[in-house]
Amino acid sequence: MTVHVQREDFDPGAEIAALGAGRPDVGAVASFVGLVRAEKDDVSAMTLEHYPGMTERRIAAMEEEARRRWPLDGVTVIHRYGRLVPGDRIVFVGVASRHRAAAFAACEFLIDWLKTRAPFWKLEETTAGGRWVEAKDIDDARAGRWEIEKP
Amino acid sequence: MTVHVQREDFDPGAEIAALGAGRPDVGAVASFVGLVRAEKDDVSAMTLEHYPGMTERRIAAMEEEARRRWPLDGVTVIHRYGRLVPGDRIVFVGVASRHRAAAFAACEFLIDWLKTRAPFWKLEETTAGGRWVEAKDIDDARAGRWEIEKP
Amino acid sequence: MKILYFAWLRSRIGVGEEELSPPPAVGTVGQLVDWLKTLSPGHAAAFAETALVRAAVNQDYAGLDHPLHPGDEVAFFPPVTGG
Amino acid sequence: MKILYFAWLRSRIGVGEEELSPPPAVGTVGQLVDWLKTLSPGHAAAFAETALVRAAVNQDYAGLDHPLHPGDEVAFFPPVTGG
Repeated sequence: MTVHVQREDFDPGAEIAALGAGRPDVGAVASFVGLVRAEKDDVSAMTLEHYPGMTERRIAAMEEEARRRWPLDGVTVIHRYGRLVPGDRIVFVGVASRHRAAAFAACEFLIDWLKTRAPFWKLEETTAGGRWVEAKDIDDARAGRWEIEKP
Repeated sequence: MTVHVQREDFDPGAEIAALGAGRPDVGAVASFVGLVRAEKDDVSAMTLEHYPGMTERRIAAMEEEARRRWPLDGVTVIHRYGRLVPGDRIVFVGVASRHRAAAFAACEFLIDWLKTRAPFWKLEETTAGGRWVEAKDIDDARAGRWEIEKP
Repeated sequence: MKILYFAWLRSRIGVGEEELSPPPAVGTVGQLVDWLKTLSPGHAAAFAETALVRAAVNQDYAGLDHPLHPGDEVAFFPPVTGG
Repeated sequence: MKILYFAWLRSRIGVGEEELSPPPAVGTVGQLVDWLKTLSPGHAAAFAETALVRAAVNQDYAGLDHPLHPGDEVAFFPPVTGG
């Protein structure tokens, strides 16, 4: 189990190779790479802020949850923070398993959680200055439900 | 759209990078790497035979089918043939999309098809000589249904 | 008690972290929010719309009714926008 | 008509490919199988258990009742075991 929350870029190929290396029982490695999209014309870059300590702990807890749910041989999660521009890699999830269905399910489970529950916040750089990105599911956000989550 | 049926190894990291390169609209790259498992003690290697021509055409047809089903920005499929040993990479599927759910669904769709319908056959090298691997779903195989498939 | 603020809550309050000693009557996250609002106009602005604020106690997500103890690390932030 | 064999069908028949001209009565994949069985003991052995044989016509999977035309490429093989 490997969790990295880091400023630096990462190498998806090296991470995938590491998940299979020296483990002849591993038949399947499913992975996901998230990239910064150039969604809005006036956004030239973004800065990703996170909650050091909590981020790593919550990701580790979700990895444990994934291992409880599926038979996994290896899990790697990398999430970057700091300043990023469109096209930059932002997040990696890789899962190794004997079974490809388990590898896919766990990989999607982890990236879904990272995208919606991991303590990261995006500050967009616009021509008019910094702008905090609002959560997509604004109805959810406005519903006033404070997060209660027991991973 | 890229389809390679080749004897040579491939580089998952380079393929993932190529799927996102120069496309700032791509936010998600889901991928799968299949490895040769050391499943049986007496199997030291295998040779993968395929049907040249049909393999490429059927994979291309499945890619088109995947593009009809999901909004995809890029698809790469690589399948090796020839002699492989446990730990070797055997197959790669990478899918780029704006939407991670589409990327995952199309990636799993394509690898499921490759594993169950692509015209490849495994000859295992055992201490007692060559042994053709039987299809896993032997009930299906014995049911006598000849393949009819219109992708 | 260590209090952390992230994203626009930090901008409005002006600091990312402060060490505070709430009065004994503050026993839950919700009571802490009510007390923090009284500290400064920046705090009041940050917590004006509590529906847009999330909390964590000791680095785990927590609701308004979550109990607090001296020495807890409490964080406030907007809905997350990661990945 | 070009006929291809793969995996253990090739081993039993002894060649991977042959150019054959079936009699006019052979109009479907199933009829072709019945005719091929008569060509040699190897062919008979390869097609002994037709439930374990799959076919493709012009590089697309085809059933026993698929019609055949002169110039078609017809392939026979066991259930696939790829990936």
